[in-house]
Amino acid sequence: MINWHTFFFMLFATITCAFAVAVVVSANVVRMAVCLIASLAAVTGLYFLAAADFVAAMQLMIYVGGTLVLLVFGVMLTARGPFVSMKITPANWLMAGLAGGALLILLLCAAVSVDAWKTAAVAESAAGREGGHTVARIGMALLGLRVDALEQPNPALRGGMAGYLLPFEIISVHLLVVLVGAAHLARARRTKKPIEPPSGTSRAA
Amino acid sequence: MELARLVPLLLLFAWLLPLGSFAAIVFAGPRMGRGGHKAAYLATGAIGAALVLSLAALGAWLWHHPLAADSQAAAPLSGDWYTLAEFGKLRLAIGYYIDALTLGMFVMVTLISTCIHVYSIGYMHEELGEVTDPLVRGSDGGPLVRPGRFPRFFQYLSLFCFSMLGLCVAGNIAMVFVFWELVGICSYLLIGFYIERRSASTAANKAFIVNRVGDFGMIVGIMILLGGLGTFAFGDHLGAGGKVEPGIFSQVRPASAEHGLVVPDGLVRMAAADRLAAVYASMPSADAAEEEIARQIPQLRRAGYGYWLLILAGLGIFCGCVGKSAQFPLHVWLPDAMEGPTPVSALIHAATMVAAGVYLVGRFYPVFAPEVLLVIAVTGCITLFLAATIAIAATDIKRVLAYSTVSQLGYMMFSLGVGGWAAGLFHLFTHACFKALLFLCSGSVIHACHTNEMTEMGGLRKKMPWTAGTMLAGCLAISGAGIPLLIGLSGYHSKDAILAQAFSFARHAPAHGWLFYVAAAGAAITAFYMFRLWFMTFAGKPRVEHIYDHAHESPAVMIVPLVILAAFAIGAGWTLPVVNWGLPELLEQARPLGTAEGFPEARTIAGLVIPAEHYSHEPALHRIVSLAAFAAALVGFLIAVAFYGLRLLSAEAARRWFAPVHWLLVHKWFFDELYDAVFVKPALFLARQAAEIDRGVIDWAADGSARLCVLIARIDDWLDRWIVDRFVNGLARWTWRLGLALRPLQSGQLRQYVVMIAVSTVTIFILVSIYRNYALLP
Amino acid sequence: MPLLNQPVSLSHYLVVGAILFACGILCMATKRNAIGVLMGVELVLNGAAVNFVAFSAPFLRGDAELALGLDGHLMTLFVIVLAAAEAAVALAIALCYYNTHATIDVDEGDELRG
Amino acid sequence: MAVERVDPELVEFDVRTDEMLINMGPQHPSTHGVLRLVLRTDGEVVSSVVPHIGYLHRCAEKIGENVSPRQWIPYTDRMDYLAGMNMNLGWAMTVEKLMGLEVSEKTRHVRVMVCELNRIASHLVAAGTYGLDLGSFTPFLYCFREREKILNLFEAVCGARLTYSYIVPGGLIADLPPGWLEACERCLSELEAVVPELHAVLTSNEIFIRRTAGVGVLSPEMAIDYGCSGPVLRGSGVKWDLRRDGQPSVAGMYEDYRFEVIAQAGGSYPRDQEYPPVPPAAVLGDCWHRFYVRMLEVVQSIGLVRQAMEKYRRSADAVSEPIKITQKLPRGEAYLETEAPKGQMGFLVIGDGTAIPWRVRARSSSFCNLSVLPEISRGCLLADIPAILGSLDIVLGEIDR
Amino acid sequence: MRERMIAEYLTTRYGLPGWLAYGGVALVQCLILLGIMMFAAALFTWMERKVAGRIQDRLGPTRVGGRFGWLQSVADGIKLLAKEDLIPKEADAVLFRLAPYISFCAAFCVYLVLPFSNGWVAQHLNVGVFFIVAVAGLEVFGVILGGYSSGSKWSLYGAMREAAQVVSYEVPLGLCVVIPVMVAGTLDLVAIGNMQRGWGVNWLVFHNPFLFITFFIYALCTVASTNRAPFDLAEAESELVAGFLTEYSGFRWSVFFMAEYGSMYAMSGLGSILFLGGWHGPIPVAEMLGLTYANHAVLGWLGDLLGACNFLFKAFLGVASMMWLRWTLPRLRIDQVMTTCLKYCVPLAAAMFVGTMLWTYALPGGLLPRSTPMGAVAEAPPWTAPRAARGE
Repeated sequence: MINWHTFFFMLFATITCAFAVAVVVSANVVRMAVCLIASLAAVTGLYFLAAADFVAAMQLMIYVGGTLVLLVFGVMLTARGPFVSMKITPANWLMAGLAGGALLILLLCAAVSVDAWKTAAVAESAAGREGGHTVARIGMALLGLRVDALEQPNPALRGGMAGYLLPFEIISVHLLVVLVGAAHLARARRTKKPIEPPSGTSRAA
Repeated sequence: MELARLVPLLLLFAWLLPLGSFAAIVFAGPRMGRGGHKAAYLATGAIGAALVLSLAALGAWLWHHPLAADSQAAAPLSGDWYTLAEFGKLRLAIGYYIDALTLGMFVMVTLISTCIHVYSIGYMHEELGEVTDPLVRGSDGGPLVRPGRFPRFFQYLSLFCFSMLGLCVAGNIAMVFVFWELVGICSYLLIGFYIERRSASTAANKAFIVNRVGDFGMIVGIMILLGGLGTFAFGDHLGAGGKVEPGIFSQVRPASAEHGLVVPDGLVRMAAADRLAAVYASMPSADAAEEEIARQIPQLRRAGYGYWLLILAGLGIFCGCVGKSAQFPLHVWLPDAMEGPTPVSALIHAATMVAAGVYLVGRFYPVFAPEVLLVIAVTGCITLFLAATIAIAATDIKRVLAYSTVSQLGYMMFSLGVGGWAAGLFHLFTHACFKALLFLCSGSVIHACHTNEMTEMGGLRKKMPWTAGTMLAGCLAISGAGIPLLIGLSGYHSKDAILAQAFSFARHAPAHGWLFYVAAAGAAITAFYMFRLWFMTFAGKPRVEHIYDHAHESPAVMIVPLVILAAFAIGAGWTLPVVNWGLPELLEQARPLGTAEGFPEARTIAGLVIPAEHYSHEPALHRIVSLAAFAAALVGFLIAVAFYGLRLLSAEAARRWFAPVHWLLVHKWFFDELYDAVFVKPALFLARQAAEIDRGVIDWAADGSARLCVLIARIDDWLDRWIVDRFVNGLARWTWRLGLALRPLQSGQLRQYVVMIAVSTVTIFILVSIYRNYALLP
Repeated sequence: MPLLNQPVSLSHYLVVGAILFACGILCMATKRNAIGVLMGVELVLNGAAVNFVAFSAPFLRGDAELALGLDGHLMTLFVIVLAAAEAAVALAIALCYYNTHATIDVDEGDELRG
Repeated sequence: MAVERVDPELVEFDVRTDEMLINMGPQHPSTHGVLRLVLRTDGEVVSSVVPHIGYLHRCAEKIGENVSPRQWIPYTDRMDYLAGMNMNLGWAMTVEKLMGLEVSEKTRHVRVMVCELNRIASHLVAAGTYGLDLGSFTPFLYCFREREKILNLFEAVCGARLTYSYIVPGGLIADLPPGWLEACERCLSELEAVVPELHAVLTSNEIFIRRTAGVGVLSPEMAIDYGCSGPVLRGSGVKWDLRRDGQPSVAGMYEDYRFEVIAQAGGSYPRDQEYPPVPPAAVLGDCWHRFYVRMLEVVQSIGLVRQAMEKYRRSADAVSEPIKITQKLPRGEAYLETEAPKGQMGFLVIGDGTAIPWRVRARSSSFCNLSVLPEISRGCLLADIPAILGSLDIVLGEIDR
Repeated sequence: MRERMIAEYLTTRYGLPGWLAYGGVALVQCLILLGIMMFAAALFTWMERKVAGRIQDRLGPTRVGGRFGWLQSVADGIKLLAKEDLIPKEADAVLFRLAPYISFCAAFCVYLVLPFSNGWVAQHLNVGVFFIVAVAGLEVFGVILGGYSSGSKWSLYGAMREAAQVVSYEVPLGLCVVIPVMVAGTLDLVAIGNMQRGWGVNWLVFHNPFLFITFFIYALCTVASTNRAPFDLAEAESELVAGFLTEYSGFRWSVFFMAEYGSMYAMSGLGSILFLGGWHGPIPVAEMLGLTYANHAVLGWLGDLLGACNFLFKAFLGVASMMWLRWTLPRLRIDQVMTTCLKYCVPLAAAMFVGTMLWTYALPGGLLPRSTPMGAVAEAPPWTAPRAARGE
């Protein structure tokens, strides 16, 4: 009998990875952006399956919505004929492929290196379908209150639970600074070209 | 919504609206339209909205506590909006204490402020553009030209309204003190509005410093109350754990003693600290000691412990009020404060701020012992007489009004002192209406004539009919005109009530009977100088032709507030029949518990009895006083008519006959000169001595140490050059060489970097797994 | 299908994360277009975020008590938010670069080479 | 150390974008026909506009030199096909001037009547399509509904709804049919009721004002320099109207009519208190003013038609007969400009003694009005181009002839 | 959750294989939603014509399909399907084909979590509001891609305008959505809806004056973010020919079209849940008639049905007012659109946010007396209760 959780995981994982690879192999920058959107949107599905509903919605909103609109904007502003695709030499491809492949192998080895990671706690896996109901808890944690600390079974971890108020504030300020900075950076100075008179008309004598 | 939630909420918004307007004008004032003229609309709108909210709050209050001929005291609402901090039992909070008096003050302050805001839109319009100030010399020798400060004016007005309303609504002494000082700073800012004028800045400083003297006393009072009672709050409020914590009033006049004046335990403990310490030392445990002390306290109280502290606290608080309300001997600042723009004079120095002192005395009434009240009465009496006499000789129209204000404030204090709680506060309200009116009228005159001197005016009645008419209403009101025993202008009712109480006091405490006669004489003088002012300004022939020619009636935006205020000056004292709507009835609702029946005989001064106020309402007594007061006013009026109206008598001749008296009055009883000699000169002398010591001793020591430092620095320099630098330079050289060697690695190729990072990461992980035996593969 | 019958475990997620990560690195290493490099960065960040979410889910692993729980979610949130900030700045830099170089080829921007 | 000062005129802060060359037309919804505009844009900002014309050229003038004046009348209908009556009138009066003909009083009043009705119809089209250019569809239908009623009247007069050939050299092809005046009065009173509605949905609409006020400002000097005429000229505040200021025969046609030239002078329009006030943002000579002038002229023309009806009822004589097709033209030349809805429409005719003119030329108002487009739309936004073009109210049939 | 019950019932009672039961139920659900969306689009195209006709003082369609021309949409659909399918030579064919479906998917995804009545929702997500805002923002991708890939300058203009406009209006829209969420204290749309049960005074729009204003800002931002006149700059017929739609024809064009109408309806629905009480009417008819689960499950279901009608009607009203706007107002200019957003909507929405925050602090109960207490737990059908409560 098919485990639907697994089925959907495989579906989303395949979409994610396939489009990620498509981003790499695609030469056209606009298509890259489209593939990236697809890949990231599929990651959202993975998050839902991992019972991270709030994070998933956030990913959809900020990442897929916000970031990528920005990206697409940038792509379009700069996507002119010669720049749409810029080729690199096969030697570069080889170098990059070797390094990336080595990294991939390393990561894959690490991923399967722990036995406990390979066995799912079957009894609880259905919880993923219900959605994690994490909104309130995340909200409280960002305000410095860890209501989930009480549920933490491990006393060692329970002791070290603290809220995320300070990081939250820092991130907020950081975002503000970044946005101001980005706006400033993007406003480049350049000399205004004098507007030439329209060539088609001349004052009738 | 229930009353206890609705009324504080309404007042909260009414209170905070001017603050919002202030903040908005601070940040955006000059950008609000041309010259910032929209700031005026903002400020006026804010205070107008506050008026509406205050009226709504009053309406809600009256809905629950309808007025009756014999109004009973209604329980005040007290509580906290926001707690700033808690130190054990002591709580520092933004609180409120709302009774009919608070609501009346709110309505009065917002009403008059609204009128004055509207008036100021017209009066201050010159500040919209560039202002040429002929009184100040600019850097080029000509008259000073400066940018207008229209928004700034309204910004200050808003801040002032916020402070004054905060003072009225305050629920604890700490808050009272804060807003007390805020009111003071507003006064400072507004007196010094024409900051370039030396006289204005001096007057501002004077007002501020003189007030500090009073505030010193006030701090003493507050300290005593805090130390003895352990709380700031006026009323009872819920403390931690849902327990009701008694406020100041219920500690001084506990319900268990039928609201009689009782020296609180805390003050007794404070006074008898030595004996209690001995008890602690002798007892085995703290609990036992507490028990013993609790047993001893009634005895100690009977022995008089703490009573002096209570008196001292009362005097301290009153001291603050003396400063703020310009009572003798701290009255000197108020006439100088007339340097500010006239609306300010009307708003702050006549109608509201100086009334704050009276208001505070009224608010603290339950705390005062009879001895304190006597001091208050005497002070008030002296003030009212002194100021009235000075007003006779003044020629500056605003100064006359300023001294009149001081005198009327003296009346209020006097009334409170002789037990006329409701009468004094009643006069506070009526006086606010007609004094604001008078000041605004004088502003209108000044606006037209560009001079303050009455000797240069005259005959303006024809040119300014509205101003003259409304001012006449104001003069009649302040003189207490009316049909005796029947009805009169607002001043008639309130002044009658004061004199009746004074008369009642004189009967009960004959030793202090002279106070009544002084007050009655004051009434006559009041009528005299007010009508002197009116006749000199509006009647007769013009004295200076070109001023008369240029005079004109003020614009409608200034006239409308005058008319509104005139209506109030006429009718504020009336009590509507049947529904019993009137100020005295409203005030009766706010009467502090336990003061209705007067005070028992004072403990330290024999024969001092403060009679209950309702004795003065007896028809027999009231009739006599009413006629006497009217006669006094009539006499004053007739003298004024004789001198200035019909010119039957010559003022010039009178001045020659009473030359020494005139000399004394023109110099204002030499108070300024006295203070200069006693306080200012010695202070300056001390400052000069201190400066000498500074220069001779302290500077010398400082210079010597500097020279020593230079020497040490030379040595250090040598060490630096020959040892430290050589080491650092060597290091730098090696770094340079290393950098040269590594330079080619930095190719500027982003992709190359990425590959390098990836390769390095892989390498590090592999190395780690080899050397630390982490198995990457299962 | 045996693959679909067994429950998903943590390793599955980690493999997806690894692939995303490696793709991102590859993307950064092979694109001359500045925007392409930026997309590589996004992929890398997403790979890391997937790992965080996976580690925080207790039901994916045998040793459920070691799961990160809410901390993982919060870290992911921070990663997402920082990625958004990074994208804004990087895009601004790219536009600035374009304004000064008239191209978005990152190979051209080697004025600071050693 | 001196701080580097940046001259704001020379430096702008923006993302570097490339200029784009865009063809607007000849197939574009808002070029009012087959006009082609070549736009040079930087993002949304238009740096230059070059109009290209000639897509509707039909050699009308050359044809006029091969047919007799009476035969050329239908060709004039097709110049400004939205105001055929006025085109007929211009040509007919030019030929009459050459031949020295006088028309009867009744003829004159009928001519005034139909020309003013056609002016209303033309302005209604201008107003409706202007709403369309600004994205407001509904007023367009309101305007066309009213125009249909006027076209019904024309149909009753001459049988055609667009190309009338009613006014001919020498007179009219027929007198007004019975009952026409009553129908006309009905039409006018219905129209009067609709005008406030148009003001409500267009003239005083806040978005409309923001789209038009201060956009495409044409100074009076420039308008005169470029030879602009009609509402375009009067929208810039120049009080010039050939019905008052024209050649004797043109001005004489209106000599006993009461009307005022609609142009802002001294800060206000004649009778402006009855209509929406001029918004503060509006600048004299901008799109809003041009539109407003047309709307006021509609009302004024209603009044003129009413006067003409009154005079028509009182005039005793009959309408003049047209000239024959074979009528010979005298030697000599005549040039006459009339006030058409879109501006001054001029015709030149040179006769050589035969029935066929030796030379025929037309002066088109739309051509001159269009020539200011590059000047007044420089630096505007892309969305302003339809707004400015629509406010100029051109007809390509008249420009290309 | 109801679908799970049905699926479980099918498997246990009739022994259907699990994948068939679940897949079938999911398919049926999708088809229902798709049907609603299609029907809404068809209805609204017809209605748009009728509304336009009435506003312009004419009849609108009358010929096709009898009395009210109700077959007009069908005829339109047939015409569109029969049209030639054009792809310009300059276009990026793959993206050109893909773009309409991206838009449509985004619009459709909104319906997945939009409750039509108490618990009548395809996927009861406890971050429903968030999900909707996120997904609705994705619609712009289709438009951008379509505009870019058409290879026409007019299309590119349309796409750029759409991107700038929608991205900007997401900000005030998000703020406006957050304000009622803040008052309600949950992101769960069903919970927000049930919180407003009772009489009309319980609607969040009447909760306080700031929310009242917020509702109108929301309405404005909705019009702008769904690209309706006077904010239809991306299509802007008189300026950009047809904007991003210039090169589209036939079926693909109609997919864009359906996406637009679908998202209009969805955003109106979201507004009605967030502000106008969702499926709870101004008068609690269902409760008055006793149509509650407390009485009987069937009665409760009937009450929900009534609520669904109510909800659909409110959303319908929202769309109708959008149409009214469209046929009344001229179009704004791009700079005016951006000014409206950045200088007015955003600060105003932020101010409303602060105001609501202070208001809820000062008067937690709201301005008007509520007919049922705010925090009362809404009675919910059994399958929406958490599993633990059901004893599983």
